[in-house]
Amino acid sequence: MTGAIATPTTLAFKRKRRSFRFLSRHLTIVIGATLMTILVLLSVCAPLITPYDPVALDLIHRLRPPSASHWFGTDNYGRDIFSRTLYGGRVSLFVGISAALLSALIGSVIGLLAGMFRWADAPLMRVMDGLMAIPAILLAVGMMILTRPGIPIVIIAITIPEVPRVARLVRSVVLVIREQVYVQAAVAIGTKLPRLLLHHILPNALTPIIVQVTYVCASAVLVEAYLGFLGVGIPPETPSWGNIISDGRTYVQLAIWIVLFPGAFLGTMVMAINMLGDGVRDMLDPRLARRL
Amino acid sequence: MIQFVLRKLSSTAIVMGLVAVIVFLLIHLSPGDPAAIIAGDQATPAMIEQIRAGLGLDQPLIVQFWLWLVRLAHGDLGVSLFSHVPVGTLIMSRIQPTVSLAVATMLFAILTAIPLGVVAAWQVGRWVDRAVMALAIAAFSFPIFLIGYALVWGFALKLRILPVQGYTTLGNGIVPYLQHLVLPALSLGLVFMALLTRMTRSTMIEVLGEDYIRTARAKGLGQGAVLIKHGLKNAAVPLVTTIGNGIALLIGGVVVTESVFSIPGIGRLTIDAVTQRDFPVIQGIILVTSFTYVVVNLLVDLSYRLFDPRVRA
Amino acid sequence: MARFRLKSLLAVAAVAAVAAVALALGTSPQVVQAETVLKAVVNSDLKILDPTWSTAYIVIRHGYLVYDTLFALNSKFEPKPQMVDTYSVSPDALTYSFTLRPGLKWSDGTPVRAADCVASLKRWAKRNAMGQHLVEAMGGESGYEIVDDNTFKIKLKSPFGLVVEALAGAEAPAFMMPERIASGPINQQITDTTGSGPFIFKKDEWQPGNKAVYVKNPYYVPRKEAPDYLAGGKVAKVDRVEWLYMPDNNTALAALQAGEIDYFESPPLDFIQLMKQNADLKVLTIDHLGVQMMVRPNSLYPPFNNYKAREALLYMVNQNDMMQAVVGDPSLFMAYCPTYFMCNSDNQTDAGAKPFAKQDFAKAKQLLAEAGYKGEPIVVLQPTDRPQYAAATTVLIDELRKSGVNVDIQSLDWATITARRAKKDAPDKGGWNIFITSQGGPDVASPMANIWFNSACDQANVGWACDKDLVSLVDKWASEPDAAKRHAMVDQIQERAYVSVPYVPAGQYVQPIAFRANLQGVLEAGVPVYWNIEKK
Amino acid sequence: MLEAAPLLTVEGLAKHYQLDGGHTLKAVDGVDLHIGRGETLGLVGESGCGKSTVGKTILRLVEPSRGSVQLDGVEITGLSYAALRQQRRNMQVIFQDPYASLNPKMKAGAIVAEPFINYGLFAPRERTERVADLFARVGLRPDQMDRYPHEFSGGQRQRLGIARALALEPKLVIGDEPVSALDVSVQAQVINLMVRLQEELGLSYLFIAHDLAVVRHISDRIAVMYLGRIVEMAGTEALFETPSHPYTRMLLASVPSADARRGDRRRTVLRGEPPSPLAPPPGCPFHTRCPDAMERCRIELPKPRQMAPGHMAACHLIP
Repeated sequence: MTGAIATPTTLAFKRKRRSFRFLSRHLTIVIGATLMTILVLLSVCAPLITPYDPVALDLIHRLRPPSASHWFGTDNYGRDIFSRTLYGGRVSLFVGISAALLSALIGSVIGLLAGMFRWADAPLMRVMDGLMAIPAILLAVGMMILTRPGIPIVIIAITIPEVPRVARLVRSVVLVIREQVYVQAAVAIGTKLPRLLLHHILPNALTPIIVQVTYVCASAVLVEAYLGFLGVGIPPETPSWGNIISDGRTYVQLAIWIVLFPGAFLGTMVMAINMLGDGVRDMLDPRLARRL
Repeated sequence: MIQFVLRKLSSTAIVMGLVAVIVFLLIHLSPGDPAAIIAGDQATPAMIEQIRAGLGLDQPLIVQFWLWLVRLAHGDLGVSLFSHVPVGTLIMSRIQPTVSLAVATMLFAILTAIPLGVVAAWQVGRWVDRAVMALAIAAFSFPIFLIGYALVWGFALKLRILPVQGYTTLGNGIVPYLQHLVLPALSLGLVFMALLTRMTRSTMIEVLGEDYIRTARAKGLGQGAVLIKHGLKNAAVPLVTTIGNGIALLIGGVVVTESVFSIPGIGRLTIDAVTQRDFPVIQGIILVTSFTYVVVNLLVDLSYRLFDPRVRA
Repeated sequence: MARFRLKSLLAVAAVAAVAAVALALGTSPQVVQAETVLKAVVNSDLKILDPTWSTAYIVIRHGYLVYDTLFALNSKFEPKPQMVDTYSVSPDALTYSFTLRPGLKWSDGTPVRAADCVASLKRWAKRNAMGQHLVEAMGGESGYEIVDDNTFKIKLKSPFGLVVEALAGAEAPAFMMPERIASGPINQQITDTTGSGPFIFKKDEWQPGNKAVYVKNPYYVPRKEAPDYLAGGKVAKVDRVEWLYMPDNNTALAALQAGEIDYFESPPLDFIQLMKQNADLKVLTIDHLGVQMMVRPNSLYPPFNNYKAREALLYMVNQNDMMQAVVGDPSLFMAYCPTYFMCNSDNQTDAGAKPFAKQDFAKAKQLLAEAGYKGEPIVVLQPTDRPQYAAATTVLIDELRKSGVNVDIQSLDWATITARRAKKDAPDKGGWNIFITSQGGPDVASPMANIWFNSACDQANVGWACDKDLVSLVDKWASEPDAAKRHAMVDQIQERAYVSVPYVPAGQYVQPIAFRANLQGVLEAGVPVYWNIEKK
Repeated sequence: MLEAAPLLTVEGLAKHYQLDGGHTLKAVDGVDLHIGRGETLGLVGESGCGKSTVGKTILRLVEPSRGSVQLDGVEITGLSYAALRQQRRNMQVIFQDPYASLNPKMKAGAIVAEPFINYGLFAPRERTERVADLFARVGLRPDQMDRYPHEFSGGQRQRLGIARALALEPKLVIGDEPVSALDVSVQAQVINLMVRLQEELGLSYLFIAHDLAVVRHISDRIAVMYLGRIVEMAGTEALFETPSHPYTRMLLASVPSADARRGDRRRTVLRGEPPSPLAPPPGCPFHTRCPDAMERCRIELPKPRQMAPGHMAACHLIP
């Protein structure tokens, strides 16, 4: 990428290829971001767009297929699936983003401590191993029966199993970064620990953390659905994609639209977040970018 | 090597101890009451109280924990509060379906992901690569149960070539055994296929950029031979890591898959036990699955040394 | 090393390819089995083998397979002798004498003795409401008298009109088991499943959480009469019954459609129409009485400690709406059934049901205000893992809100609800105000057997309904030996009940079963029973 | 020079690493040296001989296992971290790799200003002026302060590194192969810059390198390291004129000098690979490669001997 000597033809060729690569690399982000923006806007503006109250019962019009009055049909209580799907998106997204940020925050702190301080490394990582050894869904199920179900508990239940993953990643990145010469150089010029962590270690660990956060967000949206499926998710009166699908799973053969639409929204959203994560990784991680 | 294994095992013991305590507290602090469930929907409080005393659930938590530990030290996981079947027996009777499903899933994932990943790496940036990557992203963006329902609808209800649900033991013949595994392994395996494909691809791209591969190519080795011989060998370490880390994900996925396909495995046993607060069973399962996770990751650690002697823990 | 690994990888790939081909070719039907197997999906998992321990329906159904009863109800709900050959009642109606059918054997081949039956009755009575009344009337267990191996007597100290009805109880029947098993401590579950029923439980093939297996009992001696409801000859016509537990209804449904199972005990009610249209399947209502859904308030705490607040519930609850949500298919529920004692039963009456006739939120609001309700949060227990209760609760919440109630929804799994509803704590301190449950018809149809109707205050079931007058009315009813007089007393009981409102009947519906069209002889016996079924 | 107390005195410095399986890696094994004020000591040796570790242990970027380091009369080895941080102002380091030694997420100006921030020196505005001064001093334009390191060339980056090292006005600067990663044409510029700065600021240098030719230009004295020990130390002229240790002679012979330019000489003379520091040979560690090795060399470790004032060597051949 440095201005090496090149003949005009190869230069032109390279430039052409680079711009093509640039575009195609951005394509992932562009598609991801577009899909995500649409879904987020739909969810955020749900009260403005949706024609029905997402929890209002209409028992006369149960299990109606999609029509002009109910675009996505109705469920077994006659509730409007379109309204529920959009409102559900708010809950699912809120859960996903909260879990991602929370696990990134806690995981980063733990990973940073474990990576920087030998005395903290073994105990912290053993606890992380312990948490990782319990399958995430089981842990979440355990959490859910422990207290009264609610959105905060779901977020915590999803966050806890993700924390070790973030912590491990951050630790491994920190282990590499702290051996970097520029960190030694910072020590040599008398940099104190807080500044060292904040200005030298953290900024250089940020790219993998950001990418990881998007993946955690995607997986959190999915796990919410799994918890709903297993009957230990967000309380049924609050629509979330997981809940709507879970409510409708009995009716797959009779009223496929109950699971089809929220399912499609859910899958598309997870896919969009993943694409965004991939795109950000490819763009920010020069090591990979150089190869692509 | 022996030292390494011993050290790993001792830290494993610590992890297991932690897991045991977490599990015990988690379950016992939960508000559900197994006695109430055993008694049935129409039971009176007096009847529930009688049953609770009969099960020893009226004793203080510490006493219950101590008794559990003592029995555990004798290798006794206790008996189910409901069926009175020993937990060990219960788990053993459920292991075969789960292991079959897990192995089938992993085989499917590995056998499809490696070729896909290699091809994508070889064709990096071209349409083949794009198609593979799009497939990979889509495959782990949809919940397992939706994929499962779709597969059942297509292959079992419409085409009628595979069973809807259930599990048969190998004793009933290899063909029915495999037939019952295809759809579950497919729905669970897609996620892993996607993960492994991405991992294989990125590792292969990295490896292909290295000097010795260029040299090998320059020496005129056939392209396929270069890719497979040098590339895969070097890609083995990250792949094995992914598989090791995937075990926890796999166990989680198994719970959902077994529920969708009605496979009598560990996953369904777990959900049943949790929703009914069958404490001894839950404790037993979590210990066993955590143990499996730890052992698999120990094996993964050991296999690093096999694949790549340079790696030191 | 790399080459070796590659080879084994290729070998695995090759095996997989061969397997795939074999799969594609191997879609031929499974090996023809010599014995006939009936595969049934049951509504819950059989985890407990002791029918005196649990009143869960699945345990009772297990009981009907492996045990027999002294009496059994016929389709007119009349108790008919089953294991009993003949019986007589003394003129003062205080001594009942029973003689067993000759030649009855336990599944281990030993003969059935009167002593076994008395031991079984003692065990049953310790856990059964009707049984306890019986023992009370006998003045203690000394009222049993074993005359000889085939004969025993029940001697009452005070009149009790329902002796034979109690022994024939359909929902929690008195199952007969050998004395050595029945006389074990009541606090310990029995583990020996020896009985004298038409099937034998295969304990070695039992997988709790997955399946239970039953085979024909070679020692069973059926009655000569044709089967009629639970009475008559119970002839096992398949060699083997396999009970499968499938938590996912959608999977069970697909399995039935694909012919992987033969019998589905509780298909989702919304699918009944779909199944009726499928020529491969048959849908049958075996229990015409059905199930009653109930709204249960907690009588200990405000506002429902005031009868006016409970009366308000009568103006809120609309059975048709409830049933729309729970059942959907209008052919399976009654739009309006104002009796506490099940429509289509002997005790059906609409006495006192006036407040229940029309939904009136304004009236409900007014009654709540009269009861002193000022908008405090009302704790509603909503199950997350019982779809039918959840559906009804969703409607109830809607109705409460429309009556101006400040609803505090506590979404909990069923395990937690069963524990929580037993707590007498205040609603804001871990207790509760209202929840929804249901109960099978035969028990509800009797004012005495219905444990939710029992208004014995502290002694009553959770919710602690409290109405001494109602209790004494029911007691009088139970001790009346004359059936016609008893019948006339029901109106009085229900009128009182609509004033004190122990609970609100929220609808009555039936749960049909579905099975493959090649099954014949499926009985309409109220509960799913597996005798008389043939697989063609 | 010898009369005045030296700026830096190192005695018996050692760094041992405990490895898996009970092995000990003696990266540095008993090094004595001193550097006077304004003096430059060159430290040379093949890669892996421990010369970089000597530099890092002096700075305590790596904790020494044993030995004493005195800077301007202050014992460095026992200092608490807070006290050590104060001493860091007096000794600075220039790293080998100009690409790795600059934080890629910080702007050039911030990198050079960081020492001021660390010690709370100057008001923010004055800092910028100081940084601009430093930029000018090392031959960079002040308008480059807003650039990121990857926007600089290798030589420019090394100038940044030097500017950062000089910000605190240290007495001693340790150059850890500061030019070996640079193009030959740039090497000379950087060395000249370092010489000029030494003259302007009165710095002392410990100049670590594997290239004798580079060291010769800048050093007053030179120490030669082999397998964690100093085998010969002398004034630059004395070392080049009368090398005493066979290893020094071997190193010198490998330098393609102007008067002895015979193509393949380098290969033939610097024969063999240095032995693994994990399993150093007994006796004189150099005996495995020494053309003049005797029986005694295989058994006994030679002690350093004084040959002339300021010239010592550790070899049994020296009487």
